[in-house]
Amino acid sequence: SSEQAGGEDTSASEAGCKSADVRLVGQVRNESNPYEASWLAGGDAFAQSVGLKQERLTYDGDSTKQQEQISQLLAGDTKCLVMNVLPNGDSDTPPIVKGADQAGAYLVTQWNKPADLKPADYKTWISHITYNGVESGQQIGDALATAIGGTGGIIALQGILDTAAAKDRFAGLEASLKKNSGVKLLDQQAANFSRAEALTVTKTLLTKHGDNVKGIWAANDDMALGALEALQQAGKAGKVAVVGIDAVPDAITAIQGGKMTATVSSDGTWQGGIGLAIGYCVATGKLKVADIAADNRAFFAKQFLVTKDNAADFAQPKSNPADYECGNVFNRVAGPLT
Amino acid sequence: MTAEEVVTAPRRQSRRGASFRDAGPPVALIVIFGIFAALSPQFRSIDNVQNIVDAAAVLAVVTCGITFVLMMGSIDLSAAGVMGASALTVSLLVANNRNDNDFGLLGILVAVLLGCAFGCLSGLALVLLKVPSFMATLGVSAIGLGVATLMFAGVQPNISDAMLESWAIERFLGFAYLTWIAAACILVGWLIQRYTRLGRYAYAIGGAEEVLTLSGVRVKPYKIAVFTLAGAFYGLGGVMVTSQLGAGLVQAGDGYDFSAITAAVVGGTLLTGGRGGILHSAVGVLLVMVLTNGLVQVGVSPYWQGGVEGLIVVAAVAAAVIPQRRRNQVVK
Amino acid sequence: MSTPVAVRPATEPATVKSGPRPVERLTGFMPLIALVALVAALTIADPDFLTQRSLTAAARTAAPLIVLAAGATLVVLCGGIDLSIAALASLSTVLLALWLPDLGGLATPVVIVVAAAIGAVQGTAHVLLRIPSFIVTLGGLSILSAVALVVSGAGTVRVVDDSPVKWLDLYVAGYVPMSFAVAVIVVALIAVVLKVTPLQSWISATGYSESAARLAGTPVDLVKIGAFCVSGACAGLAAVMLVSRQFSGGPTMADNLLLPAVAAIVVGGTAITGGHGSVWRSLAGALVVTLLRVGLPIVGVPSAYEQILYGAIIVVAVALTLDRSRVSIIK
Amino acid sequence: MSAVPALEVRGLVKHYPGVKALDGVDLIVRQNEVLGLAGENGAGKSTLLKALVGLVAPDAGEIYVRGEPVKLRSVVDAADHGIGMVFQEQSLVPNLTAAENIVLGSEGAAVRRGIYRWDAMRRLAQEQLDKIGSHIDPLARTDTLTFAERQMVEIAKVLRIEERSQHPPVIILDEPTSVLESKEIETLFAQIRRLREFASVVFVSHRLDEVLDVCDRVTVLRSGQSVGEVATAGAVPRELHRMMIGSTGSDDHYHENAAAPVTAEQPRLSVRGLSGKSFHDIDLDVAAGEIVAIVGVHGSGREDVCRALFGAEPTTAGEIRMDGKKIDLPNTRAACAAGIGYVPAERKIEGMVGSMSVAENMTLTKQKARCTGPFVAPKKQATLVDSWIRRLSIRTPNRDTAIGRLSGGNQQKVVLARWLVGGDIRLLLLDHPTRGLDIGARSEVYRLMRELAASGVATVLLADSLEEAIGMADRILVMNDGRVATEVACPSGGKPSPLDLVKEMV
Ligand SMILES: Nc1ncnc2c1ncn2[C@@H]1O[C@H](COP(=O)(O)OP(=O)(O)OP(=O)(O)O)[C@@H](O)[C@H]1O
Ligand SMILES: Nc1ncnc2c1ncn2[C@@H]1O[C@H](COP(=O)(O)OP(=O)(O)OP(=O)(O)O)[C@@H](O)[C@H]1O
Ligand SMILES: [Mg+2]
Ligand SMILES: [Mg+2]
Repeated sequence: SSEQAGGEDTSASEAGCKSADVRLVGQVRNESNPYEASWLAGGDAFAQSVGLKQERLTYDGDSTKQQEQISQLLAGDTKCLVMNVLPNGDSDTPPIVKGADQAGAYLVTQWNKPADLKPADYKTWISHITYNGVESGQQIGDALATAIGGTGGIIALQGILDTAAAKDRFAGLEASLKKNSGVKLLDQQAANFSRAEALTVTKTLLTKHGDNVKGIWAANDDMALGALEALQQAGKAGKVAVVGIDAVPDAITAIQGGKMTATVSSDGTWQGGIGLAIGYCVATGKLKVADIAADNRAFFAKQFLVTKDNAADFAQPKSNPADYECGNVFNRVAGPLT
Repeated sequence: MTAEEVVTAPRRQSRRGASFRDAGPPVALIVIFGIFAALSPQFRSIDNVQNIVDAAAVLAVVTCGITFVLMMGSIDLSAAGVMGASALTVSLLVANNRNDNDFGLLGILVAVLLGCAFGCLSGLALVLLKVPSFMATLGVSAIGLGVATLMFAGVQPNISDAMLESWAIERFLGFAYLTWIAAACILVGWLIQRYTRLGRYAYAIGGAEEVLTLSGVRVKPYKIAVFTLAGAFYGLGGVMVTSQLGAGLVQAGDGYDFSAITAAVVGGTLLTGGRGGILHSAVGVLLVMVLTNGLVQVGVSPYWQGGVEGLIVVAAVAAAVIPQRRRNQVVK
Repeated sequence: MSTPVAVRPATEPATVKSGPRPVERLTGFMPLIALVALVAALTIADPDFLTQRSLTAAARTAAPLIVLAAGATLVVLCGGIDLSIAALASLSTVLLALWLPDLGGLATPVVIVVAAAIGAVQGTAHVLLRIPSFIVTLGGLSILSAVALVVSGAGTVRVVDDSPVKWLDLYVAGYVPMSFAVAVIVVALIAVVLKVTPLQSWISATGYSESAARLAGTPVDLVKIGAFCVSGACAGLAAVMLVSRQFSGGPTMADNLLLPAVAAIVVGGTAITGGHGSVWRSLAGALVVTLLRVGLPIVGVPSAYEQILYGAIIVVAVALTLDRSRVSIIK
Repeated sequence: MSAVPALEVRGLVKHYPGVKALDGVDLIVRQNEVLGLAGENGAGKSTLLKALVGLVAPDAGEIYVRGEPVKLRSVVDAADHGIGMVFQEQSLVPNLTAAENIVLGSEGAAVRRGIYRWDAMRRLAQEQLDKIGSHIDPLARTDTLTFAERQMVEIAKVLRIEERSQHPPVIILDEPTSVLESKEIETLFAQIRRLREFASVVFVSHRLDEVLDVCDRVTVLRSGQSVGEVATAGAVPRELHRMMIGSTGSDDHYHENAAAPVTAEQPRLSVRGLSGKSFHDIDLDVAAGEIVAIVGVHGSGREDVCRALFGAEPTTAGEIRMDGKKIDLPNTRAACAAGIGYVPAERKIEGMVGSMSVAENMTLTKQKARCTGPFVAPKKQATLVDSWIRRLSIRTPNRDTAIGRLSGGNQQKVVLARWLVGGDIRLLLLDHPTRGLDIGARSEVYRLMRELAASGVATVLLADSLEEAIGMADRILVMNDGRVATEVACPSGGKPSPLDLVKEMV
């Protein structure tokens, strides 16, 4: 037996592909939630701006299906392949990276990766983009503390327990709790980033802790919106502060309407476009991987705390073509991944 | 013959109505409720009991539907897809932020009918293509999710229909309207099961399908009708979830398929068909909800909750079957 | 003691000839035909699909699913169902990832044995407590998931040195992925063992008519426990394949393979009610399901339509492959 | 009697894979007569009758109802023409009430627009049950009824045809008596005679005396063809028998000449104080080579005793010894290992695995007989199975045919053969082993039992009828309400009369 049948010689030629030869692939979990839908829309917008089409792949939040799609994709023509991938979990990143590296496909990953896996060690894994979950968890934690006047009980709705995003954000909350010693974490439950689960869990926690609950910290906006419904059904709408993360349109509306306190923007439209843009620039030779600053190979993107004051600015997600010019692709770097 | 009478007389009493072998699940419910009540004062508060019952509403409706299918000895995994499609449909037809529709009740009706249509599709696949229901409904679920995704088209539809929103919020005698809707569904389900040919035939199909054919009953239309009926319940379930969440979610029905089957089986409905029924399932739903709620109330770590729940479900079913154990009994 | 019984010879000797009829043969090949038809359809949709690299990738992709489905097929043949396979595989990936650093190459067999033992425990619970396998394994699913979550610390366990499982990523004869080869060997092994021993009879009898089997002295309980045990072992092996592919173990890594595995069994034409079917059928079924999972999006079907197509095709595939002559009532 | 026959069949043909079940049958059922149908197992009786109620589509031939040619596509079709049938295998829905089963398929006033009217239903059902003088509670769930009670429900059900068709009905009874006791059989016959006033009846039974008793005329089928017709007035079973199989059976139906005297000094099976749920304090000895019959009315618990001896029913007290050695029977495996064999009464559910082949069913228990080491040896199996197919003259296309496709009698032979192929059987528990068997097959089973006894096998027999018990047994145990009431010696030459036994039974 011999190793690696499929692979041809894959020393990634940084020589430029023709723009028309570039194949753009965006892969997210599904098309049935607003965040990922906006991601794919952003990807489409970018592809259109360079006269191409984005191939959309979705894997239903199913890790194995994601791997299966990637390996099938890499078994095809990979010469000018650019992938902007949202790995389902940390553990899904290494095989994707290794596969792309072997096949010489240009890869940008977002959100999830194990800490010790670094783009800098690979030739065609150009960049990893994420938001600082600890920071966002802390920011909304602080905003929540302020909203309830610095003292009182809160409950926390966690995301899918085995994801880095859920863990980081919760770590941020814990940091915030340390700072705001008046705030007490009454309870924390997993609601798996799901609106429906958040609804039931919140209702239960509300009966458990009654009027002691002054605030609800949710690890994403979907759960925050579920919590809002629960409050409404419990007749407590407006009496309990709610914060989330992601800045999905409904959450912005809720903030504008005063129902929600704060969220943190993670710009799905931009993410969908920028991953492809970076890959496209490298594939067409306008950018050289070697030239990319080490800090830009794995970075936190800028995020903003959204409150009632600035919510209007985030109401309409817009993609700005200027962001995608090869000189500007790293404009939103907030700092290297730590 | 006197001997025969002597022997058979004592058995007569248990022939009609519920026998004591059906008592397992209610007893388990009471025991588990008692344990949680003893462990946690919040658990036994009126508020929490209301909360448990309210939280059970959607599951109860979905379980009503699935019970009829299980009674026939078939299985139905289409709830997730059908509910997703119906949730999107209703949220796009009542007043919402995506379009100018405002059909109110009519929209709800259409969503329920869509559920019927999907159910009918499962039934047709089973009856005409002879695809086992496990697969037919799994396929229909995928189709439902696909249809829902198409309708979703990237933007979350939020409802602003006053009536639909009020279902989840307004209360009557302490329970949300949704809970009363669920109660009505259980009542209707029970009436169907007991007083209609459809319900009795569903039960009979689970007992001995081939015999019905021998007796000149055409089984196929009833099978399709049962799946259609189940689809209607799922459709309504999707509407109820939409009311609760204030938005039409493709994932509205996530997990309801297996929870509903669990609830039905825990309540004493056999997966092989021919036994159990709506009231059994209602008990099963309460049991499952008491468990989920109770585990949160007594503060079991979120990491362990699923596991503890699984363990208790198995233990409850095991305890419930003890009185009916026989040496040569078939358990599948 | 021996009992010579000399009954009067029959006036007309029984006609004795054997062998299945052509129609029966054809139904046996239906899963294969469905597979070929699917490949053809995908190739028509996207001619690039029919390349050696692409097929190799598909085979490699299908391997864990084949193994999972093959094991669970035995349980289905006995008339039960095993819903815990995917959760057990997830737990096994975590255990393997945790044990690899200490045990090295020994970790693989140890994990498979542990998984087999867990399967056997579930089988025993099913048999002794007399609860439907659906419920036992549904409970098992939640319990195993919880254990996996706790053991892994609710996170991915990276495998830094994956050399002990690296062999699964090699290629036999240059083209056949090792994991696929292993999967086929497992299927062949199960099939042959069943065929040449009384096990086949025992399993079918248990699946078709448990009470008759029991009254014929068939070791029904042992057969069932054995089936669950093999199912568990297969879940363990599938986990090894997943770890070799993912370089890590995760508490939910294989969870989504449950329904595809059951789908593979049914698409293969095995009767979900038990009694009739084979692991070979599940092999073909697993390939069909894999092609549907990866093929549809790769040839460019949009997500929403992909789901609709998946649903429709899988129903049609089952309609084609199911051998109805053996199953009188379809539930 | 009008000239037009109620029902006429001409040249009906039906092929099944490997068999020609019907090979041009002709049959005439006149109005207001009871027609008997006789024939060996597998002669095609059930197939013919199923064709008459639209369950089997014939390949050729015509059916005329009151002179009109008809195509019967379904049971409903047949019912509309006034033809109804009680099936050989019980066909009630176990989890429905008796009342529902009785009206199933023709609910009439009991269901209006799909809505049940339980009162009307109970009344309808009660009417039917009253007709046959049964005291079954119409709202009892069918699975709580005994086998015989269920048979009565079936008959009550078929009598619904009376209400349903405006023409004089044709009622077909396929072996209705095989599971009934004599008193119930009498009730049934009274019904049949009542029916004759306004209907025609087709009656199938393997008990030729019954056939001659109740029928006006008998048509004999052989290998799917009608081979003759006998007016019952003055006919004797012997004659009928001759027509069925082409030769007169021997006088010695129970092969009493072959009965070997029991000589063993130590009992093969010795049971002391065995108690279980429905039987108490049973003492039972069976010597090697001895046949002991247990008789009793329904619910006497004899069946459960048998199952307990096979480890299929829990016991609460008592001990069981085989050849003097105490044995434990926690499950059926242990019983098989101890050389005990059991032929259950409900063949279809418990006796055989319907879709498995004859060969597999035959070797299911004694796997060793077809294996070399742990492996199945196909050659060995083929030789073994074929030899037994020949020895018991089992009618089957080949050994790989699914057993479900054989006629009842042949199925029973395969089930019996299962215990013999190992050659190590020491005790056979036979629960109604001849239920549904034709007279020839029965005789063969009796001969087989004798030969097994002669070779030292101990047998416990729950006989189909008292005559059978008396004919076959060396000793008879009478059970009553779960206890052994008495024991009657039954040696060759000194047989007790059925009446003596009946006295003890009630
Ligand atoms: N569904 C079937 N498929 C194949 N062969 C069948 C089927 N039904 C009956 N046969 C065959 O047709 C023949 C006639 O069977 P049938 O049941 O009519 O006999 P019978 O006279 O009723 O016998 P018995 O007295 O044992 O009930 C038998 O050889 C049987 O094996
Ligand atoms: N005293 C009793 N109390 C309750 N149930 C009983 C009693 N005696 C018997 N039974 C039940 O009645 C059923 C019939 O008993 P069983 O079949 O052993 O009688 P049998 O004499 O074999 O009747 P048959 O002549 O019909 O074969 C069994 O299921 C048994 O459990
Ligand atoms: Mg017959
Ligand atoms: Mg009996």
